[in-house]
Amino acid sequence: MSIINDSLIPVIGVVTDIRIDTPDVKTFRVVTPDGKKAFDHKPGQCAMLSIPGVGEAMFSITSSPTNTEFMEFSIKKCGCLTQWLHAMEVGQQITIRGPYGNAFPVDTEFVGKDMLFIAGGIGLAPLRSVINYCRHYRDKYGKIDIVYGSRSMEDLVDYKEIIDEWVKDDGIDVHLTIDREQPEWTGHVGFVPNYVKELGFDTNKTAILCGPPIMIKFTLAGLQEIGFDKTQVYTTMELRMKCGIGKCGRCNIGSKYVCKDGPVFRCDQVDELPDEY
Amino acid sequence: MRKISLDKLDQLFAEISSKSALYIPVDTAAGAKFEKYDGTKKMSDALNTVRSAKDFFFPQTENLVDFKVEGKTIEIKETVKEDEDFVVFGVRACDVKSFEILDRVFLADPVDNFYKNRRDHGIIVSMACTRPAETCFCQTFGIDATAPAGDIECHKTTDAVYLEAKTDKGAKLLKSLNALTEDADASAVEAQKAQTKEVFKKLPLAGLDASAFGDGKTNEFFNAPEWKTLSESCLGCGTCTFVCPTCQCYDIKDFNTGHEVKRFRCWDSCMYSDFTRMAHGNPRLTQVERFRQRFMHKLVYYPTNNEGIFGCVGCGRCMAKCPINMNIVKVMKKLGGNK
Amino acid sequence: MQEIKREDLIAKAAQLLADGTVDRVIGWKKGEFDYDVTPAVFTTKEELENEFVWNDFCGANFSKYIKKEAEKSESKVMAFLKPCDTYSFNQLLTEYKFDREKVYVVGVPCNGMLDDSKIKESASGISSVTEENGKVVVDTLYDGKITLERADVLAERCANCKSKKHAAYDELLGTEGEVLDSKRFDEVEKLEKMTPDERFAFWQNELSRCIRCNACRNICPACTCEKCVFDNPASGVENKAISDSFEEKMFHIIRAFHVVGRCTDCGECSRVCPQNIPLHLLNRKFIKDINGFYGEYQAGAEVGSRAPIVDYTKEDLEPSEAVERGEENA
Amino acid sequence: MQRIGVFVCHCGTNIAATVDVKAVAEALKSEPGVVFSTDYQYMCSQAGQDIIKNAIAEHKLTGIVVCSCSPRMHENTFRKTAAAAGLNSYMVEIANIREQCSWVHKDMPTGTEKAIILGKAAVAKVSLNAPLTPGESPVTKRALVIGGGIAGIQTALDIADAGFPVDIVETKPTIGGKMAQLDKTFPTLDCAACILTPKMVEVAQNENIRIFSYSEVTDIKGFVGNFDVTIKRRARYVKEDLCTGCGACTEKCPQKKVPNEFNLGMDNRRAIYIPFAQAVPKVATIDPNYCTMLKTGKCGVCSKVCTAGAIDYQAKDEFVEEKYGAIVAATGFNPISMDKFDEFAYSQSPDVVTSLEFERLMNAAGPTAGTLLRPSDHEHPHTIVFVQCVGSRCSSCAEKGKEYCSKICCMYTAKHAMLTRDKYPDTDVYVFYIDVRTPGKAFDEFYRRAVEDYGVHYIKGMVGKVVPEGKKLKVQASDLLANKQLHIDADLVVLAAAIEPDKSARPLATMLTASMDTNDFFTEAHPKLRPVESPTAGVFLSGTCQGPKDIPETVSQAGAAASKVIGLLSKDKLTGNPCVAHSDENMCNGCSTCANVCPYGAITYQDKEFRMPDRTTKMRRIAVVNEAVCQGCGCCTVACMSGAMDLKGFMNKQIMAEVDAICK
Amino acid sequence: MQVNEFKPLIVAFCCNWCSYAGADLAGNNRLNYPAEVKIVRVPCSCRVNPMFILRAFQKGADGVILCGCHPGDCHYTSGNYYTRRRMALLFSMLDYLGIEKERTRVEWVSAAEGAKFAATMNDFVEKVISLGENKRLEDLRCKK
Repeated sequence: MSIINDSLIPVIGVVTDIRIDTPDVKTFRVVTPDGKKAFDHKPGQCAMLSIPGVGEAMFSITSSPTNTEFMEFSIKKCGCLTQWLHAMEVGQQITIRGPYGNAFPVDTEFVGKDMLFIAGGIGLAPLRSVINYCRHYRDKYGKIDIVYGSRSMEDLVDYKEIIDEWVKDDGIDVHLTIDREQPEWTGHVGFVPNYVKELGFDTNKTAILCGPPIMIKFTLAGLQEIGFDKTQVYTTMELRMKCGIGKCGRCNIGSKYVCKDGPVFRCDQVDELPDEY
Repeated sequence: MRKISLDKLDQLFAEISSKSALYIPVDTAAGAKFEKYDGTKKMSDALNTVRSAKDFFFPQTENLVDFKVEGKTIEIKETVKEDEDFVVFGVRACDVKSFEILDRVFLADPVDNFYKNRRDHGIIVSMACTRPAETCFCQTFGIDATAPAGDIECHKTTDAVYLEAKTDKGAKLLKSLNALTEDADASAVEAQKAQTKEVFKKLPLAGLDASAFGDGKTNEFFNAPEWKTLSESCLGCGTCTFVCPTCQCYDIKDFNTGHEVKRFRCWDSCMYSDFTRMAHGNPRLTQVERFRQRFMHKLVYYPTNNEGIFGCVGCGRCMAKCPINMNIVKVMKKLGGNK
Repeated sequence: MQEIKREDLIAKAAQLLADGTVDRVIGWKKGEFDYDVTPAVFTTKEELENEFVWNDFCGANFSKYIKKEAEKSESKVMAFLKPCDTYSFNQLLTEYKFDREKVYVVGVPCNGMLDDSKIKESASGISSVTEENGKVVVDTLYDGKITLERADVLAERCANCKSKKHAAYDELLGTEGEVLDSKRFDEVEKLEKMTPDERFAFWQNELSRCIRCNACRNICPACTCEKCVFDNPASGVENKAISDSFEEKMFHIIRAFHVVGRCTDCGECSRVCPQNIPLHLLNRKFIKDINGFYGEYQAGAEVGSRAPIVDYTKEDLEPSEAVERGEENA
Repeated sequence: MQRIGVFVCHCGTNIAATVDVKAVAEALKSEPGVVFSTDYQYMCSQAGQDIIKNAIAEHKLTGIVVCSCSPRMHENTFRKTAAAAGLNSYMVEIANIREQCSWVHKDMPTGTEKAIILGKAAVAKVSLNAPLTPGESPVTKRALVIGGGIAGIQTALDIADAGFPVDIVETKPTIGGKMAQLDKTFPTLDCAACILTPKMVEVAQNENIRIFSYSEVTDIKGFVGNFDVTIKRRARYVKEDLCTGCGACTEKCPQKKVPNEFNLGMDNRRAIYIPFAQAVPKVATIDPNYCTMLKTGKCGVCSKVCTAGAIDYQAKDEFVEEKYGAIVAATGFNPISMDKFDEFAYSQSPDVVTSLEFERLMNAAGPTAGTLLRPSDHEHPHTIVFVQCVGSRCSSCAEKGKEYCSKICCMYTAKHAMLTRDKYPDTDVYVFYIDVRTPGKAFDEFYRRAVEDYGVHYIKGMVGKVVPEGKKLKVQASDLLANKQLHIDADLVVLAAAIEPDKSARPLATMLTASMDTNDFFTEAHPKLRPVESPTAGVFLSGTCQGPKDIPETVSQAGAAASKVIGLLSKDKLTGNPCVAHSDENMCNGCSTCANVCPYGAITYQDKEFRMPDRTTKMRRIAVVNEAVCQGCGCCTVACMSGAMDLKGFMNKQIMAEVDAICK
Repeated sequence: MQVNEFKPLIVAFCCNWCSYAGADLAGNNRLNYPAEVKIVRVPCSCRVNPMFILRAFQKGADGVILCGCHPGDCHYTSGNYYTRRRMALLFSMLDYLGIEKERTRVEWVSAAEGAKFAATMNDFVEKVISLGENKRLEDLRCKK
């Protein structure tokens, strides 16, 4: 008699810190009960988090792989599980398994490139891991531009880190925007796709897009308008997942499984997939 | 090749079941079904079992892990592996082939150890077909029902069962049965095979051709207008998926027993509306998309990811059991230009 | 063999399509073999002539399709309904499931439908099923022609047909039949006469085969919930798989309970069950109890009738008496 | 997820003696969601409540569980405590560890174990509670009284006196009802007209009261505080505002052979008539069934004699729509038909009369102008037999009579017997009875006077048969006490007919969605504690429509109903019970099963457009619960197959969570 | 002496107006009944969904009893009449499935019938004890 070890069986994670980012986004710091990082991952990869009896779901790991102490997850309250996660207090145990999915080609295609990160709302969560990875290995990449927008100032995820760290870095330009005017806001106002066009980047860049589908659609069109090719643009996707390992059969778009073959896709690859998303 | 006369078959079963669990197809009021041999059961002559043999390796539900939740802490109680070998006797070629199709999913990296554990412990004794039904179309997918393989391949004639080991595992088992069996030449088997092959040529679905489908054909079929009319009668039940030997989609759910949380895996069906439903929408909105997914998966996506191997073995179960008689053959004929 | 010929049905449908009364026809479409008939929507005479069938295997109840089609557009859809189908039809109307005006019902007399699984018990490698001199003739690959008595291969629900009379139609082909004095409760009584242990063993054996494919629910004319409680995670009783023998009982008890007073005893649940579970025996038990406890009631006999489960009298029997009465029958 | 606080009460030693309260508080601490748990001597005391209030503030509690006495005792107390601390008062659950635990179980381990489980169930429930806010609806400050008898009159007067407008709808041309037909009233023998007619006049003169006489209610929609009522004013062919009630028309009308219903057909009236002299409104009415002008177009005498020009042969039924906040049913009673009582020869002999007919025969305004004369030959009767319980207490003869006691017959029969003996001492009076029931103030004394002072022959026994023979009525009866058969030759037989609710009550109840019993009496909301209210909110019951009663009882019930109406109308807004049913429109399939079982008619249906997943739209029929009407029984939730219908405060999930916690 | 005395688990659904008050009265009068009886308060017996009853059995109950106002006395006028029909049909079905009929019961207990409540519970628990553990409607996963 022996115990079955399987990738479907999670390990225990302890929530050691909870940061309230926006009214509906919290960032959770997770380590194993002995205080270590649960597993290593690459930027863009995801993990399955669960509260037993409530459910299990896939979340992108928002902390950078270069952080060897813990993992972080920025989670927006939108369903049953996330509601429970939001109700957690520090010290609460959850279960975690992963890492799942492919990753951004940070050590191959991205090397030496100028990077343009474009995110909307909670879409910053999967990009934060890449951005911080790039910041950590700053010399491997060219100039970094970050365009990030949200509904309002309060809805900007990781605002503190952006202001305190990213903005201060050399060679990083952060362009923030919010959808509607606000008294305390002195920055840009307007939707992300338009802002990208306004900013008018030179096309010798690799762009990474993440946000609500409608934002992705229009920003991609905008990028193409200013001369980007789809092969230069990456995005990440999200579908209902159960196993995380390409077996349970529900997250496919055509023959590709988002959990295994994704979630990172180059936009020209997305075009090859049937229109099911 | 070894053989055993039909009247000694019970002794063979008794011998196998004395060492490990033995499952044989038996006739029940609800059709043939694999049941554990208990010394009295008689092997069914039915062409096939109502449910496929996939249950042996991928059961309808299985417990993955238990959690004990107390206050803020969680304790994980892992599932204990079953180490006992078991023998499944009388598996038809289509079902044998289905294991290969399931293997390509569950044994691909990362390996599914629940499945692998059962596969490692399961010995498949196949049974060649002699009287295929009108719903059989395994030959469409290149399956030779007269050579079903497995760990041991069997052929049943009017007076004997011929057994031939096809793997080391099979050889080992067959060797342990030497006292009951005798050496035999293959002539009777070959004659029967030839005869059966003639029958196969005459089957109504003999001409069914899958060559229109396969690797990389996604865009050819995905937007076909026929999906709408084909799916119109589909009730969205899971009968086809649950009797199918190759359908392997599953769901993972938690059940709170009151004292612990059991995380189990259970079969799921892409025909169900909640299969892909998320908190903020469902990419497969109507039965048209769900219906398309099932057949595209079998005929296009699976081959695309698996060197052209189709995800259907032509066992005909879905044809027999669909409440409204919509099935993969009708889909293939409508979309693939088969007549 | 059916009283009305396929040609007459096609002619009727074609006429209604031609004169604009309807623009779609729900009928049966031929399959690969003689017995695998599929419900389908026809819009032209050509389609009807090529693919429409009317034979001994047109058992499928169209309720789900009628509801779907009636919701689709403003125009009328025509449906061929057998007598038993019309009860389901009325029951759907009672529950306001669609607008009567959107459906044109052509009643078709039915001589009973055959059960292909019963035929397959006696014949393998079927190449055709025809009828000669009132007997069912099955041509097979292996044994040539096999002749079967019609009664032996008749579907259970047809052998115990409750009514040959249409409860609703706009137009009737052929002659009207009568409500029959069926023996449909015999099987229930047989079970009632068993000891509780025997009954438990019987049902344990039957229900343990359930694979929760939901075919019984999805075909059921009475199961028209927007979202079934068993599919709804918020309901608290959602269950998808049979993880424990309890769950199959829960599912089937509750499903039968949810159709109490609404089940017309069409028998579709048993027909479609891939595991041959006699689900109709659950429904019939409720129907028999209703008849016995509260007076005869046939769901769908008329539109707008009030089911006994949503009614009461002050003199109703007590639950304890209900169980006792079941015992007395034993 | 909630932040739950648990408060375990010792209730002195009531709980603490058999339940280890500290262990309970400790055990519940580890339940999911519980962030605070404590125990205290008396949770319901001010100090105990302060503990709760402080904990709510300090621990940001979103729900609390009090393990204490029955929720029937202090649920409201703790709800108020929670509200005072800013917590929604429906985020409170009580675990009943006194009445249902410490008081019924003896040993500490058992009691403690059960208390913990009950606490867990309450925690499980409260963690699924949602804040509830009672709904509010405005109140139309006008009442409708249906029926213009003494019950309706009294109710209307009391409501009007409190300053609220009231409308009375009466089917007859005049208000007054049965009491107007009575001669004297027991036990004081006041003249009925003398005490009733001033009230009728008061009604007519009260500015707050409108009388819709000769009218009926045809439709009622809406709910408590907001009824929309349609009243049909039947054409009386006389303009009410012009008619002076002079009576000239009723004297000149050539159609003289109309049975006078006021005198129960014992004399005739004209086709145009005023029911009786003190009628209110005192307005003539043309009976279209008998009026020659209306039937043939030839006559017009009344029009000619009417100096006020009030006659209008062209008049049509009119429909008035009016809004009301409350409705009082005061539809009254009628004696049952004697058709089925052939043994008493009612249909064979005019000298067999009902008690109500006897009232008219005794009444000065009656057919005999107050002299007691036999209807057949107008001779003075010398032997009168009264038969009680004709059709009452008929348990074995339910097909012709009533199972209940009509309550008033004993007393009015004693009155009749006494009055007869008083006026005509030469008359022999026999009363046959099953029991004499006189449980009222001065009732038994009254009855005894009849027997002892007035020499009425009370005989315990039933009359078997009455046979008219010549001028006599042969009465065959049995004297149960003497155990012998009696044969009496009577001149007049008076039947104390059972009373039954007026026929209009049943359709009215349907319109009101008010419930009735099998005898068609309106059902009260609670037989003891809410006797003047219908279970249907906003509907009140006055008088005999609720059950047999005499005048003083009727009047006091009428007053009680009025005070309930006043209480309702004096509110500007109604606050409902928030624990009401609610239908999830996304799941509802519009099958109407729920409406079939709702005792309050609180569920209606509407067609609503839904966006479908495939981006099309679909019209779907969905149930809508009127929260102002729903009383929260939850019957609909079980009738609902899809689970769309749920009951706030007792949701499916909550009850299942309780069950789960108990079975853990 | 029996070492492992069988302690059944009984779920009692009581309507708020009559039976729950009746149970309270039993408490007021200190009338003992077994602690195995756990009461769930519902507004009316008609609130009890057959699913609740099955759920109780699933989670380990050995008996389920429903208490409501006497027919005719329902606080909501007619709720218990519907309960009566529903439960008559449900219990008959459970019996048909071979599930011991003594495990389920409906009893009408008024607010004044504290004694009846206690007596009913004593009797019911006794019956269930004589039946033993619920095996026919059990969910093995929920067994400890």
